Order: sequence, then C-alpha cells, then structure tokens
Amino acid sequence: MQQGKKRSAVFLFILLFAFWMILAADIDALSIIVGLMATLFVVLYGFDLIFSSQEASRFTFGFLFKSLKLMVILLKGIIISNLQVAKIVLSPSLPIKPGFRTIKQPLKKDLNRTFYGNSITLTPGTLTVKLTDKDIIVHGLEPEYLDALNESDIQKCFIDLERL
Amino acid sequence: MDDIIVKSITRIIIPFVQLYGIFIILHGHVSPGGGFSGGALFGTSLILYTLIFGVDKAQKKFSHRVSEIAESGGILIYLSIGVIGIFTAGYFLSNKAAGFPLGEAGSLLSGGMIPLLMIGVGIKVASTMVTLFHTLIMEERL
Amino acid sequence: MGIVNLIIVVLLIVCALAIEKMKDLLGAVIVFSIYSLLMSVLWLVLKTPDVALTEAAIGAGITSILFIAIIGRTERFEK
Amino acid sequence: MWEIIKNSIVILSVLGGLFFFFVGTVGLIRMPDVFSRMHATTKCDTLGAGLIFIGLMVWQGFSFLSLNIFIILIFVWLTNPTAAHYIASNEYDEMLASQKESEAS
Amino acid sequence: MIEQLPILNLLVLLSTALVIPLFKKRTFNMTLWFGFFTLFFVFISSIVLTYHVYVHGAFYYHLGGHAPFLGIELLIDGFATFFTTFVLGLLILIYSYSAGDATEGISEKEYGRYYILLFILLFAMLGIIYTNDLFNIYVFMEILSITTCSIISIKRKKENYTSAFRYVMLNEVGSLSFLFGVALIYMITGFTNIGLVADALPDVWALYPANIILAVGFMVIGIGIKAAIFPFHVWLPDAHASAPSSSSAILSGIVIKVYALIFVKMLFRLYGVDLLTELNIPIILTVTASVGMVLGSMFAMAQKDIKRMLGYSSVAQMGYIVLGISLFSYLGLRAAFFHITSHALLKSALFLSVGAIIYKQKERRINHYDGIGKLMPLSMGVFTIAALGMIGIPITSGFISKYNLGLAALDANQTILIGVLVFSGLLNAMYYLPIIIQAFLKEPKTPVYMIKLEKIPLTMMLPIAILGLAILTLGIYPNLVMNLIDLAVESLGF
Amino acid sequence: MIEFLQMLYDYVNYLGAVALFIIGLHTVVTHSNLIKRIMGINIMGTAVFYFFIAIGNVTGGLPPILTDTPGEYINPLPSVLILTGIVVVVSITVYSLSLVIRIYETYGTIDQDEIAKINERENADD
Amino acid sequence: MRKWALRILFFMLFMLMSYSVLQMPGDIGLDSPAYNEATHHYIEESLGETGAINIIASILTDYRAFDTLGETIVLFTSIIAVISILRPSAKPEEEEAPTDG
Repeated sequence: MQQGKKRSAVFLFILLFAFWMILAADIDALSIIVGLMATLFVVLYGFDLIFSSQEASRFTFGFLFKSLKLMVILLKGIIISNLQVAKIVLSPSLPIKPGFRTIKQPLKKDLNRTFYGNSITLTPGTLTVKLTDKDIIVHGLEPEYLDALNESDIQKCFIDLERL
Repeated sequence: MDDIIVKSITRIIIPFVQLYGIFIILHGHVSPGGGFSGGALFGTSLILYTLIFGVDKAQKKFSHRVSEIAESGGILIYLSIGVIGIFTAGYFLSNKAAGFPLGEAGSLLSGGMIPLLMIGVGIKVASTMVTLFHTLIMEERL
Repeated sequence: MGIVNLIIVVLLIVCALAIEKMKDLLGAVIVFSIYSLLMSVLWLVLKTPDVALTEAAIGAGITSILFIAIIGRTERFEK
Repeated sequence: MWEIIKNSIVILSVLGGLFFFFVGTVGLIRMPDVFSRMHATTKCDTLGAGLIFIGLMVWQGFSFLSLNIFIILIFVWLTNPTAAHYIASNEYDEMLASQKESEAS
Repeated sequence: MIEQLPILNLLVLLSTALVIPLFKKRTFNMTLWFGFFTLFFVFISSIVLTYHVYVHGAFYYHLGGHAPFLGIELLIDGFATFFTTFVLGLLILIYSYSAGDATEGISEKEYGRYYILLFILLFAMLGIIYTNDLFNIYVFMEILSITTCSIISIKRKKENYTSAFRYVMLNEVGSLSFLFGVALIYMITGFTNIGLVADALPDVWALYPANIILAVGFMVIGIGIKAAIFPFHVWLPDAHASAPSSSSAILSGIVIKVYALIFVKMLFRLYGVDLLTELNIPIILTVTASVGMVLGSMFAMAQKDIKRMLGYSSVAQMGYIVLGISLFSYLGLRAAFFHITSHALLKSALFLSVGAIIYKQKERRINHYDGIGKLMPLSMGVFTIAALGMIGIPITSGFISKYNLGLAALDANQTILIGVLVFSGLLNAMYYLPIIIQAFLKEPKTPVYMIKLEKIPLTMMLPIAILGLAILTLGIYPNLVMNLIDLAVESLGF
Repeated sequence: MIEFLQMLYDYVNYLGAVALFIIGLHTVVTHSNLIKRIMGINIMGTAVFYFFIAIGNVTGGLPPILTDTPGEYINPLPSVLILTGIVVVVSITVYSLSLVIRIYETYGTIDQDEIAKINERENADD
Repeated sequence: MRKWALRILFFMLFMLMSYSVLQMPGDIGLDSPAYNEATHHYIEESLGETGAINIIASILTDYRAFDTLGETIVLFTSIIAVISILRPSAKPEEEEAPTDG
C-alpha cells in the first residue's frame, strides 16, 4: 500500500509546493527552503489522505493530455447547461419534468468516480444524488437529459483515464 | 461518513488548507493574517477531517497527549521568548532591545521575535480549536 | 464611507433581527454565519484585512460549526 | 486599443457572471423542490463565479495575484458540485425515509 | 532586579499552571507541593515588593521597554502591592484548606485541573491589580470570568451548571459593556493607558461630554455586574452557594473584592473625583449602596441553605464597600479598603468553617445545625468569631471597619448613613446570632459525652484557626495594616 | 431634514454598531433559550468590535501594511484590540456551549423557564 | 405585555445611545482625536523598531504583546474549563491498568 502511494505523494508534493510559491509571490532562497519544509510537513502529516494506486489513476503525461481533453468537454458542457437552466428559469411556464434514474457506471477508482459524479452534476440537466460502487442515482430536470448520460463523451473520457 | 465524492474531495482539499494555514502563520508579519487566523485555518482543516472520517480516526491523528503538549507548549514558547528579553534588555517581551535581528523589511526573516511568537500562537490556536471540537462532539463513553 | 458600507450595515441589522426572531435554531445558526461573513466583508471594506480574515475563519467558520455540533446534541427548536 | 479590448472583456465577463448569478437566484426561488433548486444554483453559481474570476484575472493581468484568483476558481469548482451533491444526497435519504413512513402508516 | 519582581510573579504563577498538565496523574502530591512552593515564593516576593514600595516609592514597569502611550505598563504602588500581598496570603490559606477538603464533589481526575484554574485565577487577579492599561484590564477580566465560572462548574452537579451559565452570561454582558466604555474613551482620547487618559479627559470633557457620560455609565454597569453591586447581584447567591467550599471562599472573599478594586481604580485613577462629582455619581452610588446593605441582609434572613445565606450576606457587605467608596474622601476610601481586607478574612473564615462542617456532617440546612458547636468546636468557634465580626462586635476586625465607616460618614456630614449602618448591623445580628445560639446551646441529635477536637485533616484545621486568629488580631491591632492602607489610599491621589 | 439624513449617513457605522449592540442585548435579556442567548452575546461582541473598527477608519485610507503606495494609513490600534477580542468571545462561547450540553443532559431541556420550573419542583420536594 | 414593555425600553435605550453617538466625533479620519501621536508613531516608527511591514502584527506581538499573551491564556483556560466539564469523569480501567505508561 505504501508503495502505491509514493508516486501520488510526489505529485501532491509538487502541487503543494507550486501552491506555496504562488501564495508567497516572490522567489528567493529563504522562501523556497521554508516552503519545502512546510510542504514536506504537510505531506507527511497527511500521508493517510494520499490516494493509493487502487484509488486513483497514475499520473503520467498521458493522464495530463487526457484530462485536458476532458476539461474542454466539461467546459462546453457547463456553458450549455447554464444556458439551458437560464432558458428554463426565465421562461414563464417553467417547463420541467423532474425525475430520478439509476444508471450504471463502469469506473472502479475512487478519484475517477468522484470527478465523474461532479461532472454529471455540472453537465446539462443532471444532478448526482447517490454514488455507489456499481451505479449512480441521477436526478434530471427532463428525461431526455438522463437519456443522454449513457455513452456520453465524458463517460468515454473517464473510461480512457481509468485504463491508465 | 461513506459518501465517496465528499470523502475524495476532502482528501484533496485538506493538505491545501493546512499549507495555507501554515503560510498565513509564517507570513503574519508581511501580509494580513498571523497566528490567530492561520491557527484557526489549520484547526478548521482538522475539524473537516473529523467531520468526514469520524472522531476516533481524528484522535489517532491528533491525540490527547499531543494536544496537551501543544497547548502548554505554545504558551511556553511565547513565555520563553519573552523571558529572553528580561535577561538581555531588562524588560519582558522586548524585541529590538533584546538583540533579536530585525532582518530586511518585507522578507520572511524579519521582525525579530514576531514570527517566533506567531508560531507559538499558531500552534496554540490550532490545537485548541481541534481539541475543543473533539471534546464538544464526543459522547460520554466509559 | 460609501454606499456599499450602508448596504452591508442594513443587511447586518436585518440578519441580527432574523437571528432574534427565528424559532428554528439551525436556521438561526446559518443566518449567524451569514452575519459573520457580512461582518468580515464590512471590515474588509473598512480596510482592516487582518481582522476580516480572523473573523471569517473564527466567527463564520469555527463558531458556526460548534453551534451546529451543539444543536445536534440538544434541541433544534426554540419553544 | 489593447486597453479597450481588455476592459470590454472584463466588463462582459463580469456582467455575464452577474447574469448567471441572477438566474441562479431566480431559479432558487421559482423551482418546485430541493433537487430542481440545486440544479439552478449549482450550475449558475459555478459559471457565474468562474466568469467573474476570469474577468478579475484579465483585469489584473498576468501576475501572482491572478494565479491566486485562479486557485480560488479551482477551489470553487471542486467544492460547489460536491456541496450540491451532498445536499441532494441527504434530501434523497430523507425522502426515502418519509416514503417508508407513509407506506407503513 | 527588584523591578522585575512583578512580572516574575505573574510568570511564575502562569508557568505553574502550564506545567501541571504535563505531570503524570499519579504524582498528584508532587503537584500540590510544587504549587505550594510557587505560592510561597510569590508571597515572599510580593512582601519584598511591598517593602520596596514603602521605602522607595511607586514605580512603573514598561513591558517590552516601550513608552506607555505605545505599549502596556504595569504600575506598582502602595495600592497594588498591599492588595497583592493580601490576596496571596489569603490564597495560601485557602489553597492548603482545599488540599485537605479534597474540594467536595469534584472527581479525583479533576484535581489537577482545579489547581490549573486556581493558578490562572491568581495570575489574572494579580495582573488586574498591577496593570495600568484599560484594554489589558479587559483581557484579564475575561480570564478571571472564565476561571471563576469554571471553578463553579467543575463540581459536576446540575445546579452548578445552571448557576455557572447564568454567571457567565451576566459576566459577559458586563465585560462587553466595559469594552464598549473603553471604546468610547479610546475614541476621544486615543489612549488606553489609564494615566494618559486621565490627563487628557479634562480637556476632552468640554468637547465631547456625551462620550464620557456614556462611557462612565457603561463602565459602572459593567463592573457593577461583576462586583455584584446591589441591583446587579442576581447571579451571586446561586453561584457562590453551589460552588465547592474553597471556591466559594475564593469567589466571595477575593474575586468580587478584586472587581471592587477595579471599580476603585476606574473611578479614582481614570475619571477623577471632580468629573464624577459633576455627574452626580457619588449620590447614585450612596443610594444604591444603602439599599443594597439593607435588602441584601433581608434576603439573607429568608434563606434556609447556609451557603446561600452567606452569599446574600456578601451582597450586603459589598454595599458597605461601595458606601465607603461613594463618600469620595480620604477617610471613606480608607474605611472601604479596611473593609475589603476585613470582609475578605471574615467571609473566607465563614465559608471555610461552613465547608468543614459540610465536609464532616454533610448538612447545609440551617435548621439542622442543632448542637453542632459541641461536635465541631473549632470550626463553629471560628464561625462564631467571624459572625460576630460581621455583626460588628468589638475586638473583631468587623468592628473597626464599621467604626471607620461611621467616622467617614460623619466627616462627610451624612449622618443618616450612621443610621443605615446601625440598622444593617442589627439585621446582620438577626440572622447570624440564631445560628450561633442554635449551635452551642441546643443539644445535638446524637448526644456527645465529652468535647474533643473534630477529626478533620490538619491542612483544613490550620487555615481555619489562622483565619480566626487573624480576625481577632486585626480587631485588636488594626494599625498593623492601617499604614499600608494609608499608603494605598495616598497612591490613589489623596 | 436633508442635513439630518446626511448626518445619519455620516454616522452610519457608529449607529449600526449601536443598533447591533442593542439587538444583541435584547436577545440575551429576553430569550429563555440558552443557545439563543449565546448567539446574542456573539452579536453584542461583534457590535462592539465593529464600533472599534469604525473608530479607526479613515475614509479612503490604506490598510495598515506598509507599501510604496502614497496615502494615509488607517489607525492600526483598534484592529489589534479587536483581534484579541474576537478570540476572547469565542472562548466564552465555547465554554457556555459546553455548559449547555451538560444542562441538556441533566435537565432534558435548554429552556431557562423550564429549568426554573424543574428546580422549583425539586425544591418543593425537600 | 412585559415583552412590549421591554421592547419599548430597549428602543428608548437605542434612541438615547444614538442621540449620544450623534454628538461624538464623526468619521473624520485623520482629524479624529483617536488619530494622535501614538498612531503616528506606530505608522512611522514601527518598521524601524520592529522590522515588520504589517503594522498590526508589529503592534500585536511587540508593542502590546502582553495582551496577546493574555489572549492565548484565555484560550488555554477555556479549553481546561471545557475539558473539566465534558471529559468523562471517571475511567477506572485507564487509571489503574498496569500497562499504563
């Protein structure tokens, strides 16, 4: 288990250190040394929080590339969903037919599931209500949005990520 | 709590909150913030941990013994730095007169004893907030 | 002194009155947290970032969490 | 010239952000049940906050401050859907419990 | 080196409180001895300070070496040294009593915490007496209020919780009122140092009278709540009655006196006599004090529980102190200070002897005290001495303080106050004498055949006996402390 | 009239602080629910702090962190006093909340009036 | 009835306090009495005397460090008080267990 965490720990260390440097807003030796020490402390103190390889994809360049692609799709989804919500809310008759649906989800790793759930929340007309090992309970404003979830682009992206 | 989404997001966020708390404690003399706000932020991250993972696990991470030492220790750091002033400058809690190097204004190592006192206060506040929360939410178990 | 200041003061008084009137303690705590947050914004407007930061962390964060924890262990509604 | 383009981008994005916030609030009032309300607020607040922060970043230019704003943006985008999900999840549990109660009685 | 003693006193007390939690629980006796030595050291050093101030005069201590308008300063003068020495001496007695009593009702695990709280309490009281900065007074006042509340609620009984809650709420309202007063003062003077504010106030009075009137009102009400001055006394009987005996002695004997000292400091150092006379404060205080003296005694008469009775008696006795203060004269202040010392001794003696009786007999109702004087002659004897002191019988210290108060009232041409004093003394007699008569003349329910000293631990017996002796000594040779009290009064500007 | 309104507008910070103080005091005094009273204490506390901050305010001033920007800094001392004050009020709040827990465990209610009733009944039994 | 009497009382108190407040020095910034030589000293000299550019930090932990000490002690006291109320009072097996320590 420790073995699987090492790579994630290094990744977290880099992220945290970048965070520190952005906060510190100046690059001098002292700031870097103190930052390294603080970051090391935080990583070691929070070692039980780090994702092991069973829980998250490995962080490689392929991962970065694929997640960038995912970002683009997600941004598009967010904008579309916002426009739709605006249309629904501002139309006087409030045309919604809310309902629940349970859909299958193929993902195994916790982190990917999490982001998948959050992506569903942000994409048009759907809201993750329950996320379990096998399936997701989704609330939809209209049935057609729920239908669009199966075999969606985002799902394909996540399955790609899962394979890494 | 066994909600995967909340749990994972918490696991991502907590280290950042902690680092931010430490940052605020250490930069108290060059930017807004300081021991209280930073300590409270660090404490909040551990409170979040308690809320998500339960009291038992959180107490393993931050045990009674550690909190006792941190509480007395935070003030003892403060006191011992103050006592240095009595011997060198003749007044309790003297800074410049006691010979603390003031350093270059605006850098991390400046202000003499100010960052050291801030660290003491930060440790104290963080540990207090966490322990208070644990004590308040714990049911009486024998 | 500015119009923002005035608006926030009015909102603060509304929040305080709401806290006083509400029978649901949990709701009152939520409003209290909004009150603290507004107060911290107001202090930011009055150019005291240190105090605003502390109030946001302690007043709006920790105090509200503690209140909620206590309400969870006792009663939710005021008689 | 560059100033005008920059300023118009800032104004447009901040106005857009305000518009989506407004939509979210109207949705919060008009929608019939908790889940539908969560739809309106989550999506609109996410994009609204995003647009306003992007506007601020452009206004600031490229500096450490705008990177800070970017971090806040990521934080909002991570936590906002999570909070919505958690509220919805608890509401779902409560709904199931009340259904069971009404069936039993 | 002597200049460092005040801060060293504070630091030693504080570090004792900080080190206790690091001890293991089993070495409890070690903790006790450690604490005792600390107290003894602080006591000796404050005696040295008293001598120093007596010989060389008052001095200032600037924390961090900053000028008073920038930082915080401590003022060590006759007032501060006399009262710190007195508080410490009394606390040593109560401390050793509490070691024997095992502070009834506190579970064994809490002893360590009880002593931590005790030392922080002492730290805060010393700090309040020494400091010369308004905001610093507020901070110490808050430490004091949390510690006093928690040495009530440390005894895990339900009436303790409710009385502590009421106490903490009223205390906090008082503190915040005080803080609001500080804000108003700061707004117009720009200082928080008492001396600088006092210098600036006469000029400012002409410009912004509204600020000063409001500030006086808020501060008087704020400290009045904490010192249980008459209309704001509602929390006191509950709190003092439900606390463990040694806590009651501390609360009733020392803590409200410390608040009275802040009251004195605020009236005489901060505002000055002239300003307050212009605002008619003396008359208001005189009236409330007289009403408090009479009504407090009347409430006390109606009580069945002996500790509640003592609590109401404290309300009445605070009336005497405020009466002395409200005369705004040298003699009046002198009488008030003597009454603070004398009443602290009397009330601690009463609470400790009653505590010993409760420890042995487990009985708090007054009408069950038949013949207890035969079972516990020492405790009841000291109780008798202290009760006679409360009434004002000669050869006890209570007589001297009432005599001085009467003299001060005559000096201020307020003859009616003599009547109030006598009447209040009569009322005191009406509720203390029956207990004494009941205890010594009636037969106990379980008959005893020979009188022997009661079986309570030596650490409890000794303080009670010393307190009884001290009351008599002060009654016969009041000049032992009068010189120091004169010094204290002179340091307030008379 | 206009002048009066202008005056109110100029004093809005002080007036707001006073109003909040009174609302908090009213909450503490009139409510019998213990948690509400603690909230009242908190409102009172923030009101006093707000008053302090308003004293230190300088219209168009700079936050008291030394920079090269020209301009007048606000008065830093009130902020310092308030930083101390906030933590003090939190401590008091936490202490009273812990008392509330114990009161609920022993009495089964957190309403002052009901507690008084229960106490009266028990004293009558003695 | 009592409720309304209290409300009217508090309203009168509010009016009284507002009336007093309106006679106070307003928000006149640099000319206000509180902006005196101490404030100028803090703003102009604190960098040389403490070396910190955040004036608030320099006052908090240098000029008035004793207040901050008092405030940490308030926290310490509150935690001791809360623990003394809420920690389980007796834990016999923990106290007497031979393996302890």
